[in-house]
Amino acid sequence: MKPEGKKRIWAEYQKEIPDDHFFYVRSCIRQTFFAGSEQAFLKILRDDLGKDVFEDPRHTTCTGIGYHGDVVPFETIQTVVARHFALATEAGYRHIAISCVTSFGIYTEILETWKHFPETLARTREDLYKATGRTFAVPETISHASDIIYKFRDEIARKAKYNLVDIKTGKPLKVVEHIGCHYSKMFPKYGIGGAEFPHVLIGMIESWGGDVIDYPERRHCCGFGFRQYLVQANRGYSLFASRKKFESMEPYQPDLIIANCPGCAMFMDRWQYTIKEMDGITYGDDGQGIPVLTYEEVAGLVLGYDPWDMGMQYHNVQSLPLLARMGIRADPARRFLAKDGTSLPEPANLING
Amino acid sequence: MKEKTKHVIVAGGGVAGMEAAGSLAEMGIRVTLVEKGEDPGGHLLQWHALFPGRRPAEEVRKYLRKRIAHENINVITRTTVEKVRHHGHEIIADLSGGTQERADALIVATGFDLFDAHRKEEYGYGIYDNVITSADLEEMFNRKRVVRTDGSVPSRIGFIHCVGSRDEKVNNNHCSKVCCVSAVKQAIEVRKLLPECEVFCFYMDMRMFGPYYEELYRESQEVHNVNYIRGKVSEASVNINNRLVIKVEDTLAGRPLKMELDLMVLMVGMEMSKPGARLAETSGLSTGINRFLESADHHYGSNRSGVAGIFYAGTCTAPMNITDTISHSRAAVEETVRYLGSK
Amino acid sequence: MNSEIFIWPFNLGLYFILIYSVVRSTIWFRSLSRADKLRLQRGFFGMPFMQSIREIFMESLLHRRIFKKNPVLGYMHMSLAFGWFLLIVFGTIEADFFGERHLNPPSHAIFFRWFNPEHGASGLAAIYGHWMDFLLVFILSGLLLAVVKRFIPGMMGMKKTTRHTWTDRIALTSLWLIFPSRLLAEGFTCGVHGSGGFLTGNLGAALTSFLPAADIAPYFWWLYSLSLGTFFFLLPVTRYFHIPVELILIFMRNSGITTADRWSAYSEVQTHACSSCGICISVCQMSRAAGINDMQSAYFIKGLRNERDIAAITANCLMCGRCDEVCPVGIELGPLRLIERRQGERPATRLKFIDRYGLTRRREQIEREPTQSYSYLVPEEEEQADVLFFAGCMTHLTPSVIVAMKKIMESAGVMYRFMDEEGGVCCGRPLMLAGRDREARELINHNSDIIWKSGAKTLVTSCPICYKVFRESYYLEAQVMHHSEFINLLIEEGSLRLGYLHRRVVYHDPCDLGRGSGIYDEPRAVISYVAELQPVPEARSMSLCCGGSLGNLTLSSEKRALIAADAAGTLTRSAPDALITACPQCKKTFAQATETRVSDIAELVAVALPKPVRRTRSRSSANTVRTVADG
Amino acid sequence: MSEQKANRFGFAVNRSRAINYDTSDRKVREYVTLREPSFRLCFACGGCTAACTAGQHAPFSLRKMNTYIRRGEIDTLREEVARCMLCGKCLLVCPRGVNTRNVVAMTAEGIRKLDRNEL
Repeated sequence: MKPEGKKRIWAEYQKEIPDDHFFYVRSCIRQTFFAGSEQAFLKILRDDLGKDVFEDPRHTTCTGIGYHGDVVPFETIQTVVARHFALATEAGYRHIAISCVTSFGIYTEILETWKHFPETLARTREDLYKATGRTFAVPETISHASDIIYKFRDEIARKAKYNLVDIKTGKPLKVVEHIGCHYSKMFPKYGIGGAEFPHVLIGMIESWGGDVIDYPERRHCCGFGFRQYLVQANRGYSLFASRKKFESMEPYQPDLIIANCPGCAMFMDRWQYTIKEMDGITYGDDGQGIPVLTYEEVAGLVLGYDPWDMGMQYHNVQSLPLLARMGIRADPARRFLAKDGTSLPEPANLING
Repeated sequence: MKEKTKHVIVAGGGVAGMEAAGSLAEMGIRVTLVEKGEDPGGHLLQWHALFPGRRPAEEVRKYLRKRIAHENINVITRTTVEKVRHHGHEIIADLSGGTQERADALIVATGFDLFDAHRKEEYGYGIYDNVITSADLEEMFNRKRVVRTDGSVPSRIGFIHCVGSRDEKVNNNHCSKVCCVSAVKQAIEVRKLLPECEVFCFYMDMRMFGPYYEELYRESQEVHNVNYIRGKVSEASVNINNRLVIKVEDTLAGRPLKMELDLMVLMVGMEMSKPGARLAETSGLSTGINRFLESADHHYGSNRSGVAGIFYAGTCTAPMNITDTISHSRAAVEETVRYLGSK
Repeated sequence: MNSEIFIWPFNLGLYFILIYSVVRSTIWFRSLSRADKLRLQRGFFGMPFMQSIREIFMESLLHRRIFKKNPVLGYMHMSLAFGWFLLIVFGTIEADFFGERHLNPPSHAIFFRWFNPEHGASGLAAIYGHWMDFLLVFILSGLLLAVVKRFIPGMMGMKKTTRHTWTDRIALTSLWLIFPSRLLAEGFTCGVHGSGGFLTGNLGAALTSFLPAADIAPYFWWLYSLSLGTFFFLLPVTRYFHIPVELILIFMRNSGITTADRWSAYSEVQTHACSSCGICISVCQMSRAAGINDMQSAYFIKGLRNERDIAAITANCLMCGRCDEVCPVGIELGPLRLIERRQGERPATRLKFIDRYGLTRRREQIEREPTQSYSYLVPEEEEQADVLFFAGCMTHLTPSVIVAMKKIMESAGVMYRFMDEEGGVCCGRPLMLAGRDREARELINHNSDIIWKSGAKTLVTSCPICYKVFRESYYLEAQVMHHSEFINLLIEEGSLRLGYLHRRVVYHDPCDLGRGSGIYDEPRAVISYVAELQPVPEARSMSLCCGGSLGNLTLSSEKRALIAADAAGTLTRSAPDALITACPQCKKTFAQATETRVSDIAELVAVALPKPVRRTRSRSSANTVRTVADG
Repeated sequence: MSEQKANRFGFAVNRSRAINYDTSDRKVREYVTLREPSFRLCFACGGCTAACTAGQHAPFSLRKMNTYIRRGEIDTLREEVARCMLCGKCLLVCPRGVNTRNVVAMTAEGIRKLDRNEL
């Protein structure tokens, strides 16, 4: 491997990420399964970095899952996204920060469509106006939330309480990065580092002391694939895709997987449970799984956030061994306790649990 | 009064330029041969052996060197022709470095550039060890040592055809013609050098257009046991043993195929050379959709530029093998001499 | 006197070979199928027995077939076999007649001179002695030829001979030594006693004049006995075992036993009856045209006999049948090879006798539990026709033959159905040639179904490969006809009006049509009707294979081309206008091998059809055709 | 066991469609190449398949079969090879002189030997 070769490519694929004043749009999957991650993102930006992030409670799903599931037509989704832009315009924001990679892909697809087919933009304006009476300005930039963390990765590193390092051996943790397909495979120029060698997560991992694993199936889809997952009979495809990735990364004995897409994080976590239940196979040492973390969770851990506050106890593959390796002391007694002291439900059959 | 000796500038000192210069000089015409490199010879300088007979490239280099060792030829190296314009019947060429050269005619023989394999990011050239280009492999042949970066001997080599050719993703729809037969030739050479090494060619079509090319292809299968898999490699990665893992569709089986390789050779195609493209732009020479120089007529005027006194020779007009380049170059000389006589 | 020790090597050898032959014959007899046992029993008490005696006399002793092929070679074999036979017969008579006792043990006849050294000095005995000496000369002359043949095979008109194993060599040496040692033993003994015929007496006298004959003689008697004993002991493990086995073979064959389609005691008898004479090598086209000299029937049989791994040899044969035609012992070489192909591949290690029967059992088991290979074939709809035309796979690659056949049948007003017009199912013979009869049976059943349902009375095929299998392996009501037979029938019936083409043509007998099915005359009749048929060398039963044969699985296209070129060269030596064949496979193969125009018989006939009369033409053109046709 | 669990989940893990050249069994290819060297010469023109008698009735392609032999797809081959009728038409069509019938015969033989652990 020649690092200078990758640097060459990364230099070619850089995008403009604004410094401040973001209009934040949430992710359906992330706010359902990783609600703590979005919370952590907002906290990091607002509290640790002192940025202005605006959320409008009236913003909705982008309908991307419906769109890729063939139930929402393109005209509809354009109008829904235009409404988001209208909300941003009304609030005076020109930079969109997107939590979800599916949404991010939808936004890039729509913006590119408008660029090449201005008549669709005109039509969308008309549709939106007829439906809601709103108008909008096309945003100046769109960033995925991971782009923003990437931009401030060194700042976060400077404030780090923990690093992606095994405190016992002093060796960097071996980290698998997984980029959502819709982040840059459709339009490489919208992704940091392009499509073949995206830099967005690698940049974070390296800044925070970890070692990135480049394994053969690195580019492969997690298996979500919308239709593959949504139709139960097709889930075997979805599961197979994840398994292919696990088998490919297994020889490297990774300490954790970081994903920038909510769907990927969910599937790579949940499918480890399913594979263990179906075939009794796990991909870590001694029957352990490989923890799958969102980049917000990793950034939060680096900054010293409490993993239980970020909801990491609700992953199928638990991170206790990983936390121990990083030297993070998470109070086991608080793991399933709410802030008010009441007990939270405790999931069964957790891996590494 | 004795007629003034005619003077022709040849832009580019590769195969086409050298042949043109030699032919012109033989006819008593004064030639200025402008070459961008240290020495004339062009891409042929790197080549070890030539298809289809696998003769040493040095034999052809020797021929060309002899061709330009003529009192009528003045070779200017480390120089390019930047712009050409007419001044009456005279042609004025601006050379890099600021000098000017005046002549009665000019032959453009700026040749081709090899496709920059970095642009096919998915193959990992310059990123993964043991991904090399066909030109790199030729250098290895020159040293008679085909090895991996760690010095070990490869046990399986894959040749990836059409890298930078027939691929709209890199803006090249044209076929570079010679890469197929080059791959066959190199595959045979690998098998001869490393008899234990398995060799695979990943191709979309095998375009064996020249005499004895198809025979060479057959020989590679029959005698040298070279394997051919029809399919375009989509991506390459490395595994924990630092072996390359490639993905391709075996289109004949209709199934995806995964294979580990010790060494991956990218058969890089031909593109319009950068100095050639610059010259075309500054001097108003038209180029085609393949970005090569567009000749005045596709069938019977492939040496004519459409501008009086400017002629084309060789691969600045389209990908060609050496045989065709030399023929094309001689034809360019014929056109030039006819033009000089008519003035 | 009879207790001389030197006779024991001979005695032991003789008793060994007699007991061995009886035991072996019994084993073979026991392992025959019930039907074959019955045949043999019936044959023993009927005409076949007499036929066999005659054949043994004509072939095993006189070697008539070899004589026909090559008189010198025939003489060599005859002198050794017939001569030795006579020597034994007359020796026994001599011993019984002139000896002190009647009904002597064999050794007494063999070593008669030793026991009766004074005998034959005068009278009838002396004349008899001359006769015995004459027989010895007769044998020795054959032996001389054998030695010459061994070292200079070309002198006997043999291009190739088989290679000998080391046991063969020892046996050969002992065989060669028998008669010279007898000559010298008798010579010395006669010399001492002043007896003997014109040869032994004179030789003895000459030798005794300068040698201590009385001391030397016993050594030669020992050598004589040892040679005989060694030969008898080695007989079962050498090629010379064919001498006694051939007798059994002749009985079996004359009793009506055939090779059939699986390994049996009869197959085994045949493998042991092969004398490795090498005639099959000489006629093999793979040898003479393609330089392949290690797969001919002699080697195949030898491999079978010695239970070697002969998979490569078994597969590498054109199955043209030329060697079957010339085999002097009459071994069914083609069927034996097919049996071996049916056995499938066998392990590289040497097979035990018992394992071979194990393989047969396994095959039987597979037959009991058949697996379907062609279950994808859908039975076709019933369609009635009087005449069915089956072009066959190969004819579909020679569409000109199909076009010609259509024209001919339409011209003759034949109401026919083209059975495989849309591409049919293979006839099954190619599978059978590869030893896969079970699979072939599936195809045969499929095609039979169509033919039966059609109610056709005649099935015409333009492919000899299909023809052979239709005739031999299909159970049909319809009469199977090769298109050459059918065209001949149409001509004879008068339903086909043909012109005469002024062309000189030669005809090539396709293997499966000629040798394979015995159809030689019909194609010739058809061709002679429309053109001038010229003779060719190696015609009819010795016709050359085109080289394209499906019988060979492993032959490379280069070697096939060599065979085709050689055969085409022989056929077109007279520079004919066209080379006519009656097989699409031969046509395609020859077309690549010769500059001469190659046509199927149907194409030739189609050209001779009267041109269709066009309305625009004047009537006279139609008249011309008629005139030509009449002429 | 996997089947029962699959029922509980309502789906099972799909099998890979990809040919993994590094794990496939190429013994049959070696067997065929050694015994019928002309096998190498196939350049997948499909002439054999177009002419094929069996191919008119069943999804049988010698051209594909050659590819399967080369890639070591034994399970697919086992089914495919049985469909051939050995009629030999392909032999007359092949532009590269591949001894196609023997390729089929040797493949069938190779598979039988493989199944008996003799390869």
